[in-house]
Amino acid sequence: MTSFVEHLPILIIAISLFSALTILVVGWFNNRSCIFIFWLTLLAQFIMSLFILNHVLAYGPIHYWLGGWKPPWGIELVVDSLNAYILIILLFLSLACAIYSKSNIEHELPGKRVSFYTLFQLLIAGLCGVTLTGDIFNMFVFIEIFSISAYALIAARGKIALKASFTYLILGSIGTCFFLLGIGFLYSITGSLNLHDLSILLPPFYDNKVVKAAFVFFIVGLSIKMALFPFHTWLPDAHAFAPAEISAMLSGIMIEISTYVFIRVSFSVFTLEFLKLLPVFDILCWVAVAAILMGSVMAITQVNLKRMLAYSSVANMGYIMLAVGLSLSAVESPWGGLNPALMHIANHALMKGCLFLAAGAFIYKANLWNITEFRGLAKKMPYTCAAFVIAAISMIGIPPSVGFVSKLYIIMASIEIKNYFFVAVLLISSLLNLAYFWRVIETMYMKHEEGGRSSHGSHGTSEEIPLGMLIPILLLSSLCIVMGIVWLGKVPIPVLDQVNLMFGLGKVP
Amino acid sequence: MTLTVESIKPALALACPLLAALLILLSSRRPNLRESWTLIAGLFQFAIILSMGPVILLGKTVAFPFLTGVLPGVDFGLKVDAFGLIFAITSSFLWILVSVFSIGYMRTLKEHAQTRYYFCFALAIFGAVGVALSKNLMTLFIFYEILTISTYPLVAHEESPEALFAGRKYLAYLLTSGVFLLAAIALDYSITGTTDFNPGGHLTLASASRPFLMILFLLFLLGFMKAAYIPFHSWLPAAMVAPTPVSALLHAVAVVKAGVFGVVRIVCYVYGTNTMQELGLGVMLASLAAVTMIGASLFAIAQDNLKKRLAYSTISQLSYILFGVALLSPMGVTGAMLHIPLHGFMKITLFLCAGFILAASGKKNISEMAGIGRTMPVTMLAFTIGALGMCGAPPVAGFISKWYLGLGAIQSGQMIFLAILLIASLLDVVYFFPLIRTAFFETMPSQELLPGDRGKTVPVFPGKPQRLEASRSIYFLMFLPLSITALLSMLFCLFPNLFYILGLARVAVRDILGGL
Amino acid sequence: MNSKKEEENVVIETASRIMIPFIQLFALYVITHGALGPGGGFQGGVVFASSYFLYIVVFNIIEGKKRLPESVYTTLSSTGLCIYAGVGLLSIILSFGMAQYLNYGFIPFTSHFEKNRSLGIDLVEIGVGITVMAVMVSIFFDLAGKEKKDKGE
Amino acid sequence: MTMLIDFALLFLVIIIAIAAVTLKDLLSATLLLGAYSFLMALIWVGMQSVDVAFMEASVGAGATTAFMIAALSRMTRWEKK
Amino acid sequence: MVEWLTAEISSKYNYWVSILLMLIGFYAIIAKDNLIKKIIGLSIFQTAIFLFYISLGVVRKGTAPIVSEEMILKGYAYVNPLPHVLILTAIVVAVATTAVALSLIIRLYEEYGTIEETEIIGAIKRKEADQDRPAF
Repeated sequence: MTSFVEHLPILIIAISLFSALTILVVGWFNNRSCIFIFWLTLLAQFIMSLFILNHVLAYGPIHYWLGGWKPPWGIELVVDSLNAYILIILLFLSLACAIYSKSNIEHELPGKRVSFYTLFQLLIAGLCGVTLTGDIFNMFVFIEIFSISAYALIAARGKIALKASFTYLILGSIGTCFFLLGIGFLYSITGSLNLHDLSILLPPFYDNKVVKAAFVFFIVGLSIKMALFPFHTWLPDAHAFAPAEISAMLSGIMIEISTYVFIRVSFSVFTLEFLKLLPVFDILCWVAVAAILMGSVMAITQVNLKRMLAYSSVANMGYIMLAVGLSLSAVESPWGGLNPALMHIANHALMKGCLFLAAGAFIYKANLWNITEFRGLAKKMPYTCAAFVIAAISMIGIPPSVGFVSKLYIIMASIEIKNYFFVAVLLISSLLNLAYFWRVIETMYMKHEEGGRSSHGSHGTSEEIPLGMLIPILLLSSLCIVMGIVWLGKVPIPVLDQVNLMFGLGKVP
Repeated sequence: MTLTVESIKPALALACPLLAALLILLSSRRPNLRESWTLIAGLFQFAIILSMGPVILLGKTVAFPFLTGVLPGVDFGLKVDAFGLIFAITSSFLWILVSVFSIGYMRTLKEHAQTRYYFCFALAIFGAVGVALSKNLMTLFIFYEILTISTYPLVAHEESPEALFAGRKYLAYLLTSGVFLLAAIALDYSITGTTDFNPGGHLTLASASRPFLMILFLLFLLGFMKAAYIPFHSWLPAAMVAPTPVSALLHAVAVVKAGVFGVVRIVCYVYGTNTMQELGLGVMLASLAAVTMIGASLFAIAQDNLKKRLAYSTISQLSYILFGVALLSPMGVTGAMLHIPLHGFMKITLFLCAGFILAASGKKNISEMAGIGRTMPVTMLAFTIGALGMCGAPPVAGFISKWYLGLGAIQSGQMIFLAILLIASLLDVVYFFPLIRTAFFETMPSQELLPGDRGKTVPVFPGKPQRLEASRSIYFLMFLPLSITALLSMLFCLFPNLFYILGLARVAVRDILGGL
Repeated sequence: MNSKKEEENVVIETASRIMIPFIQLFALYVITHGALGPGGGFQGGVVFASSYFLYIVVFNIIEGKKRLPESVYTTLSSTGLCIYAGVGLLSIILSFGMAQYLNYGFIPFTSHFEKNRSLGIDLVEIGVGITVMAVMVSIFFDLAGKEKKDKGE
Repeated sequence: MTMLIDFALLFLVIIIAIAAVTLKDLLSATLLLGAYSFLMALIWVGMQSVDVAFMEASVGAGATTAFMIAALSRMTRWEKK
Repeated sequence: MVEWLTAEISSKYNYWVSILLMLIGFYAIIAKDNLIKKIIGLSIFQTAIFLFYISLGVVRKGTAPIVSEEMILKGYAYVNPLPHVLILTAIVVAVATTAVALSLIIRLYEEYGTIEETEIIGAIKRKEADQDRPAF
């Protein structure tokens, strides 16, 4: 007997697909109603994800056998605390982007509304699928689904975005091919594709070269997908020239989902014992440090705001991977294990989502791309600029914002393993963040347009964006502060504790 | 040993400026309402904070935990002890006066972006009082950074390239220092598992190796760069481009005081005097303070711009506080603690005078101020009182703290420190005296064209001494606060226990060192 | 020139007219026998679509669009997927939440569990076939589309 | 014997792959890619995976080639350099 | 040595071929300037991986599946016809990717009049230099 909640994981994916098709068909008759279908679906999905989280916390993981076939033959959906947590972040950000997209898409891609929403919905279906599946091959398929939707969405704007999308397509395909190869290696050894099953079957073969090779393939493939430092070259242009809400999705959740896959594969398939055999995670830390520095420095040199944000995403992936890398050795309770990494995934989704949406708002209103063009913008768009400032401050890591909390935790983890170099890098990078974000804030607030000062005091010039776009931006930015305080107050930690417990990370209580 | 009373008062005290900030934003189009919010919040806050005084004097502490258990051993919470209350009283009281002054100043000069100004001002006070009431380093850090960020728009208020440059410099210095502070806090936490302020300190020689502790202290010191000791002081004079009430805020009330406050917290409540003594850090800190005291005074002599001169004076005076703490003797610490509010009152008098002179006559430089004592006698009198206090002359409050500092130097047994103190005081006289002489005893040049300062000067007719102070009714708003502070500076010398300050300092020292 | 070309095409046109029905028949065979032998919905769908490719290549894209307008293939593709996903949902609904998604055995086509299952699979294959056919054709139209419309006339 | 055919097919596949990559004429390269897919399908038949072979023959050799030719019909046929 | 090599090659020739094909495909992706060629390379690369998978299935028929007794006791029996199904899915994915890539190439060609990567980048750079802002 399965309870109602246990059907929800598949329903989340299925209604996403359904709504994609419905949007396509309805779009033929009335393309204004698409957005409402889209919203309703996302809202339903979001509510379902809340139910799932509740169920997982209360009764433990959900195992759902598709078609009633028992694993390892059938495909299984597994929802444990890690999935449920990621799923909520994913759907929340999607919801925010969806609300935002109504006005923005009408403005930016007026003729392509229907296909845009269809693809967007498919993207979400793919992301949900990756998150929920318990089968490694299924994961690959869903990765491809969301990647393909992403390629198309990035290219939606045409011109330079086409090139960016093509580069991403080539590199992304190579990445997923490597992932597929890794799966092949594992399959050749164990003959199973179920994640849980693999973790049971693998231990006898830990010193087998093929298993190690498979792991390396996974790392390389996923590094490309998550734009870890040497493989980040596709990211800046792709994120910079996609429509704003897609940029937010790409930076805020898509690369994080790849990180999730990495975490899942490393900890659920190759268990801790295997990871401790190889110095992979130590190397990963250093790569991540390089990513942090490189991303931040490159961000400083950018003139284009969205490209700057994209490089900042590279740096932030560095943070997340550094936290993942430290998760093996740092065990003390609040920052041990995967806590900082998972926290930063959520935090980065909030911050980057807000920043990209705000950047999109500037483009929407006045086609402003370059930082130098933002003079006096704070007068015209006070709310958007305020939200941008809050998110930027959060990126810099000023307390009590979310950025501060994750930075603090990563620092504490680095201190615990006595690697003061990482601490220094993290602190320096927050100064670098300051350098590139403050430039924007200063231009928006402190500099004036040519001919400028006379217009002081006259409030009539306010050119705020439509409410539909403003609300998600304000929501995300206020969450940057609220969540920061919530994290400090330790409220959502039980989820993370369960994750650590599941993977045997952190201190055994 | 100390009883803790749970109370919501600290939180209420913090809520006042925060609420005021929101209300200011909401009523941005109605200046009168907007500014009255500031004043109302200020009065409430001061009343709440002052009402905690008697409880604290009994040796209790008032605590308000609001977030427990994020890091084991670190609760984000507020705790009011004697020393914190001293700073809180100072900043909340001066907020009222500076606000009154601001209203006059900003309106006279018709400054732009006043809503932002008052909003950030309220946030800065929120930060400063938060620093004062913090229970542990972690909480302190949060408010410390809020303070940094919220004062940036004030420093760069003018939005001229020069102001922007100053703002950038300000941020670069202070946020870098924040980074050091965070590192230090994290390290401290990782070795001791707590960041609470204990009167005896929670770091001992047993917690880590000597070099580690010394490096940690260095990190802390770098972290509190707001204290503006000498190699890292240059942001402070640069920040002088800000409107004068802001300078007053930076120099007397919030920012720099938060810095020294932090250092005192570190020395007395994190390391503890014993550990400091054993590590020999006291002498190091004292030397640093001595160099700053004398060096900054020498710099000050060379300045012609009045505000710049006052800025260097601030740098020098702040180091008196560091110096007093570094002596690690009861008297010295008392002196240091007293100097925080007392210097605040005196320096704010000086700055308000400078601001009033600028607003009323448009004069910035000392060389232009010949004979200004005749057009603005009360202002210059107040200025003289403040200056005397800086030099440590008896009828003004500065005498009290210097007296204690001197006693502390003797108590610590090192006469060279006493000598340094005297030399520094002498230098204070050297840079303040010429100004007073110029103002009162030199006559105004017959033909004077006022510098076209920002196009907002009020014309002064040459040759005809005229009472500028009473010429416009709005000047009253500036004139009143500076008179009050000058008066209070005098009163503090006579009644040092006004606002419980001496009593609180005694309680604090008793907790730290076991009595005077 | 144009008339000549048309004359040349007569053989090809006739041949394709004959071939296309057979291709489509074969496609249907492949779709329905997916569960037993090689093939299945996807392959069948592709084969079915390839008959359209042939049609478009031999005649031209305008003719092709007349035969299969955009509204039709869009609807077809969604219908197919609705069948595919809907059967899965049906199994949940008709078993009142007892069975899992895609557990076709619970759909009461017949009284026999295993028969239900194979019928369900067939239904899914048909759905997939329709979708794939429609999607492939739409991709082909998109790729070969605009330019020819401009130049061909 | 089967092994020989296998070898021959594999050898051919490699040759065709190289040719597809190096040819300047994109249309020829595309057609060679179709041939490559088809040969690959043959190899897979030899490996008893008929299902996959069918798929590769219809999708890889059929649909992909058709798509690529359709796309090529709208742009240049020659690779520069 | 020679024997080892011949034994190695004759027993695992499928793998060698698939790796060779992967390299060929990879070469095309990386080194070729033409976008269509890149797509061709990608197709070859993907097909090579499928070959690799299918070979796994074949080899497993000849050799015993690697399953320890303990696992059989636990009830896990591993003879699995899965890889074929997997490759079916993977082929679908591959053709979808190719289709998207082709439509991108077409639009790039319409935009810039070329399908050589360096020329496209050059055009973008020129445009950016002209406008002093992204080519939008």
